[in-house]
Amino acid sequence: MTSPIAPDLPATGRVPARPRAGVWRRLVKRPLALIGLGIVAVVVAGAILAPWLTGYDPNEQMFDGLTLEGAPLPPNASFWLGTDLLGRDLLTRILFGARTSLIIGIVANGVALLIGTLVGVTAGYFRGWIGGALMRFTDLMMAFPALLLAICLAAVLQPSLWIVAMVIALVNWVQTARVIYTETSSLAEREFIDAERTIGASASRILFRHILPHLLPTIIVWGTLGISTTVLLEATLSYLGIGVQPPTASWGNIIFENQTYFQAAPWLVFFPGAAILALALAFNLIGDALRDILDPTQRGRA
Amino acid sequence: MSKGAGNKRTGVFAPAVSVTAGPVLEVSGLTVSVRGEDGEREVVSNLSLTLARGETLCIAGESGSGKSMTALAIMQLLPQPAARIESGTIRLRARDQDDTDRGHIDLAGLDERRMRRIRGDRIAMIFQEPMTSLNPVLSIGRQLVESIEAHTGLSRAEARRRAIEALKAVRIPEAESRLKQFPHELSGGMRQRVMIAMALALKPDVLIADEPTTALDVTVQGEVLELLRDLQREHGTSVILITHDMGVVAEMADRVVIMRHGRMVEEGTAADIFARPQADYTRELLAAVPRIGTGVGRQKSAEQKSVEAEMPGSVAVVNDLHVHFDLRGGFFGQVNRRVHAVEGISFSIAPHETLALVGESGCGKSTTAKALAGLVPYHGDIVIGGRNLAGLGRDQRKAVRRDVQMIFQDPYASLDPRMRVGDLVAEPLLIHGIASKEERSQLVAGLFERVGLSADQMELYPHEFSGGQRQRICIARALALRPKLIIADESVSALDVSVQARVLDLLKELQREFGIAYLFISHDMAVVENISDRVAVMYLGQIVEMGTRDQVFSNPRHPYTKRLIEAVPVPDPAKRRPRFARLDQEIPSPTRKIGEQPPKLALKDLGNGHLVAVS
Amino acid sequence: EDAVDPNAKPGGAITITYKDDVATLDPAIGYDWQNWSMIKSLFDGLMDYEPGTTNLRPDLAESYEIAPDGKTFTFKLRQGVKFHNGREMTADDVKYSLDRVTNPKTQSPGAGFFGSIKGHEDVAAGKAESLAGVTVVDPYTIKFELTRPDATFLHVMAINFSHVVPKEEVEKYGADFGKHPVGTGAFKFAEWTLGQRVVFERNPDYWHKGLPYLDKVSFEIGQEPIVALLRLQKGEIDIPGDGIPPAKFQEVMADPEQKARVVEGGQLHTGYITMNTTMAPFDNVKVRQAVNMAINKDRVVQLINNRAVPANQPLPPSMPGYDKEFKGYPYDVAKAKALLAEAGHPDGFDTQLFSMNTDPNPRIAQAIQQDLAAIGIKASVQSLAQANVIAAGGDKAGAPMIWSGGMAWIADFPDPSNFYGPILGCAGAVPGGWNWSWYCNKDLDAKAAEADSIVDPAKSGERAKMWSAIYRKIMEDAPWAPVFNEQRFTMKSPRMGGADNLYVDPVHIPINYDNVYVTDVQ
Amino acid sequence: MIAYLGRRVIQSLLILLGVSLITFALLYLLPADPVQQIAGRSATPETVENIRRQLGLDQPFFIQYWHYLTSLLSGDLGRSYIQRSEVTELIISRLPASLLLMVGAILCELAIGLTMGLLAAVRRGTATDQTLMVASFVGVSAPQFVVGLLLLYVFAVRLGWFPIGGYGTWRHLVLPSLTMGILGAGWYARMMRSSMIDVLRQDYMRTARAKGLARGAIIFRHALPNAILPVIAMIGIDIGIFMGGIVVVESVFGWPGIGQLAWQAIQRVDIPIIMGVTLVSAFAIVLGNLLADTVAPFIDPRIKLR
Ligand SMILES: Nc1ncnc2c1ncn2[C@@H]1O[C@H](COP(=O)(O)OP(=O)(O)OP(=O)(O)O)[C@@H](O)[C@H]1O
Ligand SMILES: Nc1ncnc2c1ncn2[C@@H]1O[C@H](COP(=O)(O)OP(=O)(O)OP(=O)(O)O)[C@@H](O)[C@H]1O
Ligand SMILES: [Mg+2]
Ligand SMILES: [Mg+2]
Repeated sequence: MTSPIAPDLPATGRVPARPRAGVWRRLVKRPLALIGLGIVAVVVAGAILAPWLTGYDPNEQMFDGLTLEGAPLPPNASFWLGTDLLGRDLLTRILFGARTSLIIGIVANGVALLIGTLVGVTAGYFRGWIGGALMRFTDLMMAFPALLLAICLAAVLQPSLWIVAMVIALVNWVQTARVIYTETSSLAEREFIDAERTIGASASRILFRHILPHLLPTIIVWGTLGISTTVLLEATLSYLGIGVQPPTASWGNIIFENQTYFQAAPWLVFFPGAAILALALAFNLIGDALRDILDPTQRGRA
Repeated sequence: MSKGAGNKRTGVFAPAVSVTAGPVLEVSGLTVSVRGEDGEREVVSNLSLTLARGETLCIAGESGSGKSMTALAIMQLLPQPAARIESGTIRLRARDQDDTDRGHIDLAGLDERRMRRIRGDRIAMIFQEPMTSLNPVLSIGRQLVESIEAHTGLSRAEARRRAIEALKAVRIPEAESRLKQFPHELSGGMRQRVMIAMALALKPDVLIADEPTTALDVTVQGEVLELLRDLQREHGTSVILITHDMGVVAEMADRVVIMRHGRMVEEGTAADIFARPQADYTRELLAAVPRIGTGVGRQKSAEQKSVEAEMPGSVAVVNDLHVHFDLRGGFFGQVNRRVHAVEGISFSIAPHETLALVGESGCGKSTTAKALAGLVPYHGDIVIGGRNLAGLGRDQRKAVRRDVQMIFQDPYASLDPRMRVGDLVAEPLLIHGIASKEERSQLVAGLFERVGLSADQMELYPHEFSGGQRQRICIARALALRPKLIIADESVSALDVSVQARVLDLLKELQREFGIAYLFISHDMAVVENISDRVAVMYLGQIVEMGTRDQVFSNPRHPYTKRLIEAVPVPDPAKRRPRFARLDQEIPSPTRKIGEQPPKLALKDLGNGHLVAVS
Repeated sequence: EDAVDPNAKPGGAITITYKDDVATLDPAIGYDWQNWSMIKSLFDGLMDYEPGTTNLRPDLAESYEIAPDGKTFTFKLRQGVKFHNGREMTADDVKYSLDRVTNPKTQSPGAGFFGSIKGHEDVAAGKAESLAGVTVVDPYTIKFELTRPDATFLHVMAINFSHVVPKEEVEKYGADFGKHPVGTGAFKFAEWTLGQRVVFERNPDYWHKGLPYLDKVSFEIGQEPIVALLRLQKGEIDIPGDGIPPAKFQEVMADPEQKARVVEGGQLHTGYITMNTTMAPFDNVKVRQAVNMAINKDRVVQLINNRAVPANQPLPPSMPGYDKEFKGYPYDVAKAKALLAEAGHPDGFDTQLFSMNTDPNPRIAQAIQQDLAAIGIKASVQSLAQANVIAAGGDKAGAPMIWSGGMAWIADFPDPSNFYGPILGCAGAVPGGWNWSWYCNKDLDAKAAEADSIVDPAKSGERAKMWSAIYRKIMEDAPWAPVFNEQRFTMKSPRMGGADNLYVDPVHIPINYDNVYVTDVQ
Repeated sequence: MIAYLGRRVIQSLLILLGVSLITFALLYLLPADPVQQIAGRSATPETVENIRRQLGLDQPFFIQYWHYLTSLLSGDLGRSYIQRSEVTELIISRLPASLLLMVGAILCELAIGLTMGLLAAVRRGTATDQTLMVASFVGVSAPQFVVGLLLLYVFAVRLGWFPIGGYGTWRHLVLPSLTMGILGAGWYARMMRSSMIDVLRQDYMRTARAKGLARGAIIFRHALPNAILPVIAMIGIDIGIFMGGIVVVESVFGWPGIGQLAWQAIQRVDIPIIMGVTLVSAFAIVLGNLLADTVAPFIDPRIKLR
């Protein structure tokens, strides 16, 4: 071949025609990852199909859902997971609550992770004033009481799911940014980054193609742990009035509303808690498997 | 090393100088396989070898032939989870106290706890990658002392003394204060010497040295080899020496094993192998060995000269280059000392020219290279293709950078471990927008073939290659852009001689075809003689002698140059030297207090551009 | 004077817990659930109530006289009453205390109660330092002149804000007097570890011989109600000041031993929904009436474990003026729908229901929400922190509906007027005010003033009737939907003694410290 | 080092200034009116206006902020609207308890989290690893209120090993620290496992094994210091996270810390207290980060203070 600029020095070689096994194909070969994917699928399906899965309305306060003294019912034949303090079916509420909690745990948490990673990577790689300014801004955000911001927003804005998602994204990126920053600044010192510079790689290429993949384990850890914390944080924010408002259910607010009753009516805390745990664990299983798959030195591990 | 240091050892091991019958180590039928993306692959097949007490066995052979894997298998340190021993036994002769009645221990089946007692104490190993083998957060003193403490009952102070001795033995300057330093504060060669000191400190029965001197300059290499011999003489240590350098093989080996494709192709005494090689591969290998003094003179063809005439001026001009590193110390961490890594050097490289930069470890060769590649801040002028690097904008600098490519000293550290090597080699093309996707992969496949790798390996990751193979990947990457200047920092030192010869030929060929200039950094004087047009000898950050190859090699004028040339081992067992010359003066250090300037050497022209420092 | 309980043994100490901090013990400032009755034990006013009842009686005053025009009150002070610092209390102290509480610099939330005293306006405006209408006749006589007849004046003389403080101590501690209170009360202040504990000691010089029984009362602060109950069950404390937490109520009532220690009583409390009468569609009385008929009050009461009784009028049953005959609006969904249709909203409308965010208020709001939905009103619940709800209510365009739970605290004093002025009268219908229905009926304001001018105690029955009529009229206009009157459930440790009504004292909440005792002292 | 610290201190002061300005502005914009809270239900409009004037809340924003800032510089945090006492005094009386809890919680979570992470990394892929993973997620997902009450119920009410809430001796400290620590421990365990796995496959770990060192020495001397670096950075961050959790834990255990103070102040728009607590916690966070950054080079000599 004779491209004028191309180095036509080496005889063009025979290119091996071997397809790369896709990440997805390797993922589904792992039993643990499969379990994780299964749980996520069940939760998503439950959220989407919620109206058809149980015979109840999530917000209907049923007369037979409470004892005469006003106590909720434990799990029984007609209410599989029991009822809540207003006599509503807990299973139905958990299914509908999945919609809110998935948006928070995945979208809001994801956006926070994204912002945190971008800020951390940029600040860690560009030393000069950009990095300094970004990190000082991060420090400011970290030192600033997020709850206060939430309360003020609550008072100013119309409460809605998307606002609480935005607030969570807004306050949760900070920690990620700092951790990613620390790691990026040590990665930036590695020799292979020098090597990339000498071939003229642009900063964005170095950041996204060479530094980011090395941050994956950290991102996975923060991302999966973030699911639980954001889902619970949503409840706090909703309590302060900036999130979903009653009677809309979310896993976090089911727990939050009922946590003082955990002795009198443990099912009200246990089931939504288990749902959060399962979701976070599922993502962790997937994340762990991904981490192994994307880490070439771990190939060969079953 | 002080004599009799071994007697102080409180362990039960009393050095028996007489060679008792029977091998110390016996490997039979060893097969090692690694699991890759597509199934298992044997990298060592049915290998058998024996090692007698006090013997030096050299393993040489093609890069990637499984030499390191064999060594790691003996240590039970194969990379996890990919590699495993498929079959075979590795038998180490037992000492009295070992709880076995058969007189030997099979390492292949040993549990980790008992293996631990053997590692370091009975079998020590020096690893191939010096940059990454030391723990970055522990001082080298700590790392030395702990291994001594782990296997002897010595007190901390005693162990420390022993550690200092070991450092002195590998000729680390200011050994005592070095104990407090951390690995990243040492040059590549120094780190390698620390590794050697660590292995030697315990005087093991068997020492496995995987390319122990690759990163060292010839003078230090000589000392290290001498040290190995001392150890052998005094303690009857058996040594497995893995090396590409046939000169080292000739100097050291009692017996030689030649490997290729995971199999042993030939075994014999050193004299036999060199004199009467049986296998074709061995013959090929020996033929490829560069020999000093026999380097074919490179007559410049008329054609080349005309190209030069067409392109007047130099590819790169370096004028009064200084690179300093500030060291912080004291309680408040203020700058109190400064490493004068490069102290005012000037040279120029013309198109079609190869300038070799030689000098001992730590003299500033890599630093010079990095300054040229724009990776460290410097003072002075660097002019590339007529443009001074200082005062260039970003885009211009990117354009200039395309013309200068660098092959790093440590191939592993300079490859992104998470990228496939095919993508890594294609990356420069991609960045500079050369060729379409399919064309690119064809080009890369072609590059792979040119450096002696198969196109199939494009799909693998850096860690799946042997040291030499990685080096070739780096070379392929640097060639991809067809730059005007390639800086090659110890680029062929990790290659076996046959591949080395092929790569050197390739480099020369490219130079002929495209007029690429090289800044070739090496301490292998034979290779330097083979490839270079001009040679610059560096010492403590300054150039002490510079001239054409012939001027420097046939008429070395500076004492340091002379010593370098003398120290080169000759690849002929018959010409083996009884002892390497020891340096008697302290090894100088480029580190000085703030404000203290190193003396500036003036260069005198002896005629025809042969410059020599006069002090 | 109260009789001394023959069964009571003096001595002993009790512990009471609270969740929230005790802010200040300055009687001119303290206005919290926690410090209200603590102040009552440290300080005294001219008037007080018989323990466990709402019956007024003189306290620091020995007797009083009301001029026939109802505008002059003369109090004769008890002699020999001493402040905790040993000095005798005189009429000068009473005057000083009232001058102080009305002075804007004091920033007293209670200054408004004294609006009927002559000269109040000048003091409030900062033009005078002293109330012109308060005169010290002699050290044991004090005379009040009012600008209008005020039937509530004797009650005002019983609330904390008019309690007597010694000038020298106030000046000594300045703004920190609230942390070093000195009064004439049954207990004297002993110790305050900020955020942890407040301790009172028996005042040996208390003018009422034989009282108090207890040597020491400790208040532990910052205790979660659930944990407080656990501690009570373990016998570590005597009274959980915040009551039995809803989460534990059933558990307690299911256990006969614990149930026996629960004292139930009424309290001066009404839970109601306000509807903003200036905001469409609640500016239409039919809509407001429809809301009144739509609420299933029994269900709401069931939700809070039957700890309340359904309400049909603003006044709680134990308040004078409560109209037993009045039936209010029945729970009638069909009729409510019809009313809505008449008002032009056959398909209902969208609105917002504000509520405070502490349990059980969001739950109650949701129950109301469901009831409203049944007649087509789609109310979105805004469950917010107290401060935000109060702010929304005080803004004319802020909140269409508010559920009052958690914020409309018990009456300041047991008089029907107390439920009118700030929360239903025109005076409260101002920005930042507490009349969240923005209901302003000038007629009723006049009627209220008329009722309050009936000062003669003999005519109190007549006055109560007048108030009943006022509240009846209010219910016709239906700015509120009264939902329930909360019952009080106080729980005590087994060793606590004293009449049950001391534990549900309508004025001393949670208990009357001065008159209870412990049974396990030797 | 001195220059570095000096620069960082100045930066920290600027951060604190920024925090104070933003907080003050947010509180100013807050539609809840503190005066309405102070004045109470029976206040007349004149009373409300009087109080507003007394507190200087009728002034324009920047004047108010300027007054706040100038008195702040003389160490005066103002006087609480609701509690009516010096904010400085209130905070000082509660700060020791919060600091103690923080120290206890950090110790707990480090002890639990690092052990779990270390064990999981070393036993990677085994049942131990899986169990620890689930445990760490339970710790992170469990609401602190429930965890606290559960611990209280089991260890204080049932077993009687610890007091039922309160403050004073070390026995009072155990359960609250544990409650806070369990959440953090989950994070630390995951972080630790992740970075430990990374470190375990470095070349220098092979060197350490080749020297025949004992397993303990390999893990604790060679792997741990390398793996702990990201964890150190985490401790700085943690202080911020604490400020969120401290409210719940302090209230469950009746712990007289600034969390409870802050919560009550927020409920009632007690601006001077909110400002004071915000500044104190911002100061703690800034200090924590500074400390983490300063300590890092002592653990990893490659890191230079910048
Ligand atoms: N972790 C790994 N996973 C998969 N393959 C590997 C791995 N490490 C090495 N290999 C392969 O094993 C083979 C033998 O490698 P080894 O390191 O023993 O070569 P060597 O003889 O030491 O070569 P050199 O002289 O270049 O160091 C090579 O083909 C290499 O590609
Ligand atoms: N980042 C750094 N900080 C401090 N000193 C450094 C740094 N990099 C290199 N040095 C010092 O600079 C000197 C020159 O190092 P350089 O790496 O250039 O040596 P070299 O000639 O390439 O040696 P070798 O053959 O061993 O690779 C050495 O003394 C080294 O310790
Ligand atoms: Mg090798
Ligand atoms: Mg070098």
